[in-house]
Amino acid sequence: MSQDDGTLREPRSDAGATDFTARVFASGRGGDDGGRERPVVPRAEFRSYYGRPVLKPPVWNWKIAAYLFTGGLSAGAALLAAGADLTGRPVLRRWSRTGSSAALMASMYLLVADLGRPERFHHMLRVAKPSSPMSVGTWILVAYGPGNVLAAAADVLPARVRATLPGRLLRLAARPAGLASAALAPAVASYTAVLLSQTAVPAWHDAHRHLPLLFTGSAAASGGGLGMLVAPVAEAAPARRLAAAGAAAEILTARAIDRRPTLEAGAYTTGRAHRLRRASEYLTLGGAVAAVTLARRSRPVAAAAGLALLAGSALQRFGVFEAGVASTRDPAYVVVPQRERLERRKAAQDGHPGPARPDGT
Amino acid sequence: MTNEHSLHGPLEDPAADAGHVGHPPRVGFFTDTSVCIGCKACEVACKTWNDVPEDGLDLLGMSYDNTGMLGASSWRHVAFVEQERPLGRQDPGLAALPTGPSVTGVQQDVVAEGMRHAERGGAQLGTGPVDVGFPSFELPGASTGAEGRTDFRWLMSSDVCKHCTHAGCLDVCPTGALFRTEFSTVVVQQDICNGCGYCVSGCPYGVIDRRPDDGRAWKCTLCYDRLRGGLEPACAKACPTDSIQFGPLDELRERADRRLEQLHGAGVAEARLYGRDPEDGVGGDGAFFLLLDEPEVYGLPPDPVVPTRDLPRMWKYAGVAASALLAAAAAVFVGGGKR
Amino acid sequence: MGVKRWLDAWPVYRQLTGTDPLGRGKAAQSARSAALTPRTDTADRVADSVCPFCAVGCAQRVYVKDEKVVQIEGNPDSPISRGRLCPKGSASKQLVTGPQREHKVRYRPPYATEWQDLDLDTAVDMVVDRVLDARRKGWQDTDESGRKLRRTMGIASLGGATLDNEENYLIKKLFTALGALQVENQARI
Amino acid sequence: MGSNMAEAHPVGFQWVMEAKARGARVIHIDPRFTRTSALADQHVTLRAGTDIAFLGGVIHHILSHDLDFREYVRAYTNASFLLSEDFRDTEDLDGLFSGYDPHTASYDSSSWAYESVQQEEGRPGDREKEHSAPFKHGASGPAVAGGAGEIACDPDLEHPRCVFQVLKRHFSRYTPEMVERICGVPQEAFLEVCRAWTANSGRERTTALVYSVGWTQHSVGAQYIRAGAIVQLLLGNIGRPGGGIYALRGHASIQGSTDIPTLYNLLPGYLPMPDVTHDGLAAYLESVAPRHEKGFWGHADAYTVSLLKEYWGEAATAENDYCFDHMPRINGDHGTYRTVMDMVEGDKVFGYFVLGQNPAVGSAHGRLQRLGMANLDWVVVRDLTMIESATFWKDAPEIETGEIVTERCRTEVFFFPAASHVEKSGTFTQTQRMLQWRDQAVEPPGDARSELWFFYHLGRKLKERLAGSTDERDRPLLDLAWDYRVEGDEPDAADVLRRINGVDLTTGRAVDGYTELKADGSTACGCWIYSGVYADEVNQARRRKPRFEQGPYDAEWGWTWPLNRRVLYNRASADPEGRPWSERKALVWWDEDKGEWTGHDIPDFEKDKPPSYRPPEGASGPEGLRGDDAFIMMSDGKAWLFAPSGLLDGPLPTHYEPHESPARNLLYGQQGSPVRKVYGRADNPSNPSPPEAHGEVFPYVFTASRLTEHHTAGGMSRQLPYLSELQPELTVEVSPELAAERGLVHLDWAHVITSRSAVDARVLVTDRMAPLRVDGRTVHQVWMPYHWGHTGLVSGDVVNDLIGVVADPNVLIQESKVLTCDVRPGRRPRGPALLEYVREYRERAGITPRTGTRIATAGDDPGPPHMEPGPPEESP
Repeated sequence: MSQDDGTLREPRSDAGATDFTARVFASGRGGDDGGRERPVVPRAEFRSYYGRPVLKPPVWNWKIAAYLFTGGLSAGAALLAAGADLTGRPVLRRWSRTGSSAALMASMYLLVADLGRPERFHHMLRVAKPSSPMSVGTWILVAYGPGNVLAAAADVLPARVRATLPGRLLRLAARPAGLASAALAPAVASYTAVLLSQTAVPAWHDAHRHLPLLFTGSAAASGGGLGMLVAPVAEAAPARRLAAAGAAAEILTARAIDRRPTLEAGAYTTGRAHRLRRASEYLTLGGAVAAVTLARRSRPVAAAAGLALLAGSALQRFGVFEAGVASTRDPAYVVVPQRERLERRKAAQDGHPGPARPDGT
Repeated sequence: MTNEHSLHGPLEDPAADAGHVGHPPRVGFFTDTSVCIGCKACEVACKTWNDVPEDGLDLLGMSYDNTGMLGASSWRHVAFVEQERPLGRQDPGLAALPTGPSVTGVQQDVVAEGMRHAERGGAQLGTGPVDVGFPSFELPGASTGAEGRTDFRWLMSSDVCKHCTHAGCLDVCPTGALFRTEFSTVVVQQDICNGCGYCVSGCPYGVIDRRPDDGRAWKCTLCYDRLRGGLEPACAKACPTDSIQFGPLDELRERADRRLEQLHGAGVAEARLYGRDPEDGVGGDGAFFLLLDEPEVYGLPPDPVVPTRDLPRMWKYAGVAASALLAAAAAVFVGGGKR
Repeated sequence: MGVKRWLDAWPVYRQLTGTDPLGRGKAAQSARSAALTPRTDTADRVADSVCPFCAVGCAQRVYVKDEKVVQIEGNPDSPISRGRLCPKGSASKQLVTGPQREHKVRYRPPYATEWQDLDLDTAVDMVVDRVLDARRKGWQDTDESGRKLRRTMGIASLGGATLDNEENYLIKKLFTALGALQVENQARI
Repeated sequence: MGSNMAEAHPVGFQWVMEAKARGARVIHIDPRFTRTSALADQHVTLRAGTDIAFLGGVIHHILSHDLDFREYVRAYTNASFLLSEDFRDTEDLDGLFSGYDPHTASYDSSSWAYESVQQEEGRPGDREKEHSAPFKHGASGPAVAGGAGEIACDPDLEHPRCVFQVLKRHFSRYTPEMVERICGVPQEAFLEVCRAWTANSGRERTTALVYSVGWTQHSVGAQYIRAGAIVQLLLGNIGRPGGGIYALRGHASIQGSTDIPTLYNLLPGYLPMPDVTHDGLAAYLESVAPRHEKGFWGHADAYTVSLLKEYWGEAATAENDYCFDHMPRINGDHGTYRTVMDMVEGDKVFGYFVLGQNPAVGSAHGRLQRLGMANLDWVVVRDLTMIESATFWKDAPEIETGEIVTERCRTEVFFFPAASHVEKSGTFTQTQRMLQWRDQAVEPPGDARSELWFFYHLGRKLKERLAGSTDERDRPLLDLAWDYRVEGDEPDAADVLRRINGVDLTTGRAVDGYTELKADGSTACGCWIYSGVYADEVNQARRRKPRFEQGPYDAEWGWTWPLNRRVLYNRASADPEGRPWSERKALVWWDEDKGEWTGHDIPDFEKDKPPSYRPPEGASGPEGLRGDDAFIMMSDGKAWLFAPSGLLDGPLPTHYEPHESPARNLLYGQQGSPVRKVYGRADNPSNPSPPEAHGEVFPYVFTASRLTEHHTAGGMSRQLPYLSELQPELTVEVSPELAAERGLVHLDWAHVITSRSAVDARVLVTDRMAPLRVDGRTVHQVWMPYHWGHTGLVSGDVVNDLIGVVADPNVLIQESKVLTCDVRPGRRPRGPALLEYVREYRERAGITPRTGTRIATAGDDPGPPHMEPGPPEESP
């Protein structure tokens, strides 16, 4: 990203002014870096209000990043459980169902706990707003949750309850419930991408094409990873394949995000987001390679690979979350792209070819 | 009731689009910063009427601005910008004085450096205390022997929630706490808000924020209660020089156009309207401004777009990704046999 | 009927049946919002007043409910201020109702390290004693050439620019009768 | 000039913005670029304390280019009057006028008189300066004996001794070059102001001049205003719509507390306080309103007797001079600074009432104030909140330095909570003389009470305590009319206002105006200029007819003294024949058919006196005013370009350097005002100024003022969260150039030092401050707001601690708008080290209590240093 000083200048009376009001620096913008290192390479100069952010960084904390992971995990595991159910893999089914449900419970906790007023969580059910991914997600979860929990409950029923009428009914309902849940799982895995994208957060919004695939890939990788962790090698082949496919999607999409020629991509490739996502890539890649190789034979390797995939997925979510936060803390991510867009529009109006936006938006 | 521009683009009647029948005309603010004296009466009048708490006793060094930003506890914010530039035909009285180089850039840099290390990059301003601290390094350019300065202007501008035609905060709110009123304004209902925080990230202007101790999201209501009683919002009423004008949006737009023309005629070529255009990324603002410099100089985004604009596309991508996941899940069981 | 009312209170139902299918306006309005009015509407009375800070003399309206000031804002009728107020004037309500106000008489005896409480009436009586004492101690009947002074230099007073004309009038009148000359205010500062 | 209207009077500034929107040109002349400058068309940076040089330059420009409004000047000013042959100007005496005595540092003004007028015998001597001028003359009635008679004049304004020519000569050296060298204002900027001012004055246009305490708080403050008045008179901008001189005052009722004074030298309505020379009512009246003078001061006997009747009621009779002798007499400076010094010295003042004021922070030389209060028997503080002036005994900065020790501080302190403005009814008088009544909204909380309650009951109890006393000195108190109507235990403010308005004692009805007052004891009136506020038994100050429902002068909103006239001297808006100078600028005019004055405003003139009226031989007072004597309060009916009497520091404004200045006076040998009031004492040291040596130790010009977000000493703002958060810390504003010179960093600490003290503040380095070139030398200016003290939500050092006490001799207002200082990076020393630090500075600058007290610097006889009596020559 190199920006000629002049292009950001406005015309009118400002010609010749040197009061750039903030500078973007090549690195070290993350607030968590602690050190007060002197900024080094000026990357672009733009004007701002005392370097103050234009946007409010998300008020969400780690719980939402964690939910991105647990929600994806629950969805991936629910799909795996349904497949296992249909293909007669009882251990994989049982633990995937249980894992999916546990992840769902964790998700519920994380979502409610992150609210400013947790006791009002049920206000989410007041409206059904198509314009709000969170509202859509709420209703998806409302549809997804009962079947998911029902199926898991059927699998963990104590023996003496199984025999009772309700127990029998429950077991009867388990498959349809599990299948219904699985049918909604892709929505659970992907809506969170829209949730993040439909914000003014530059890094999230700018990545709105890629985030869904990143998230579903990550969900698949973590779901597969969970399957490898909990199921015997013999039953885990679909899990390994799901993990491998998901990991591939996750890694490739993550790379695609990094390679976008936009300024916002910088939020993913610098600072803490970068470090988290690099670690994620190592873990996911390692897990995936193991999944298609040694994990087919070795239970310990399978378990380790499963853990690596889970960790890789989680770190990817935290990395994406961090990138979004970082892109709101620095006004450059808001001002520079918008200014460029204006310049292009103005140039188009004036009939001159302006600086082209590399990604064509 | 919905139409093709329900989510973005020009929308004639937002209140009707939101289901209000027989509603009053759309109202808003026109803030003419060319007559703002930076007195901050708007900030205090707003806080007084709305019982907004004090949000930090920190010296910020942003000229006379010690509020810094809009936030959960600052619904009006007066920006102060010192610049080495001329303002129309104003004579700042520096000609022929034994001046050295300007420090307006240094002033910006010192504060910006403080911002980098402050909570949320300084975006906590307006919501809670932010300590910019003391300057920590040798200042660049403090005494470089450049030419003496001869130009100066001091810009002041009272910022407020824009009450967008397409409001990012309102669109994403999952509880309906944020809603469009019969006046086409955007208001958080405090009896509903559960503090999910989505609106904070949905706003392309960085206006709305969550109060840490209270847990709910807060912003300007355009004095919804006063409007319902036929009263003018507190800030506009207090504004000594009528920099903040309240009224039906159509009238305000006409007035703003006339004022712009007048200023251009008077040689203030740098005057421009911000948020006036119904064709812009948020469908035009209910609270718009006459500025004397680029918006980012006042801390405003130069070309904000409501995130909802891309909503259908985003769901499309999500659908593709979801389908791919479903297909992959099916494939891993179907292919490869039972191993 | 109960179900109907319950349903009507549910915005989703209103979305489905009303004019606001997207749930961004009418359907999402809460009962509280639908009944909202400005608090000035419910004031018991409104007093015409004037801002106590600078000398522009901006007109204020003071809204009172249950003997408490609930709002102070500009009076648009005023030809001076046209209803506008500066930040200080806009903070008048906080000035009047804020916790910074002292409500009790405080007394610090000589050499004491802390305030004490004192009954208002007692305090005024004590001031009477001290006024008479200081007046006596600083009394001058004549100057060195025998011209009449009939005054006391033992008592001084400072203040008045923030007070009412009527108050200044009584202050000047009383001190003049006491023979106390050194009555001053901000006008000389 | 001398006003930061947008910041100090934001709501008033709406009218400036409105005028600007209608095409008016706004010029702001001020040492720094403020929020007012930001909205002005032109800002002129000027060195603090040089406004008279600037205005003198404008006068020179007007006169040397014949740009004055000649018909106006000839008709309504004393331009044509001839001066006595004895008069000598500053041009003749190197900066002094005739009559100067360096030993007393005062003038004998007898040579300043008009030619044909025999001035009273000279009144030389130090005592003259000991008095605030209004003591002699009220607001506008300085004596010109025989002013009602014919005064020798030259209508062609060409006689070398006519005021016009004297004026021309006096300002002949105030050229643009000189303005640039003194004020640091580049010639082009200065000439731009001259052009705008003169082009926008005349028949068709008017220019308004606004000032505030930026003009008054100087050792030559009264002359600043005189200089502004001369410009406005020469350009015909007085008494006309859109013209005038606006004194923007800073407190809700500071105008009222001057009209109905809580000031030592005045009685209500600008009647002087009796002086030791007045051994009876007749002598007093002769000095207030000498016979054979024109104007409405001619009825001062009626105003005075009516006041005495209001004070002492039944006891006041013609036989006992209406109890005139009940009044104490003044015989010197009894101003607040004198009093505080007496407190410090001990055994002079024993008790102190502090009423809605915070001298520990808000008065110049805060240290002196606090040390004074710590040396009293008792202090009564009445305020809304606990302020620094009530808590000095436990948390003054002097506790830290060891100068006040709580356990050894004997002062007994009473704190009474006060009622707020909504908890009592009464009137404030705003800056344009308008009284506005406030209705009580709620009862005050707890022990909080109004001042009215407190003083009424204090008076009542004092009278009860002394009942039966036969001591002559108690007589005034026992006779005092103290029978105001009381509701519950609260005195009725409306009743007090009605008595201020005045009552016809024969009918018991309120009088309708001061013209009804009598000198025979048949009327009682508390303040003659307020007479009419209760006309028709109606509280006129309570009127609130909406502006939408009345004309442009809004006559039915509140009530303006005198007699609800909104523009003073508005007779001058018409020409001598009574026709408006122009249709565009019509305000009042003579209606020939009806035989009366009429117009948009209430005419400030006798309604039925035709323009052609000429008084009969020997007439005086109002009857002596001609039909074209527009200035009806003046003893000769004319506006004074030249003040033949009434001022202690010269008949014409003259540029003198401030008491503390970095520059030598370029115009005269006389450096500062030759009659300024200095208090040479160890605890009030001065920084040296030329021709004294070592001025370089305090090289910078210092000035202080307000911010919009706070109010004066902070008692009503630093305690409020909504205001404190807007300006949370004390700052010092410096230019980039000074920052570079002293190594000051934006937002870091620095401290400012004078010979009195040093204070800490955070630095704001800003382009709004700019250096000036003064006579080839660069001069830096430093600015601080003065709102902070050590209590409240936000606290900081007391800026007034930097300021010493030097005063204008006319009005005894301190010079706090300009002094010299040094600025250094980092924090100041704390505790006793602070005293040592400041002492070292004094030593380096060679400062002794004598520094700055040898005030005569022109002529051969410099005179002695003007020291306070007392222990000599020791460092504080």
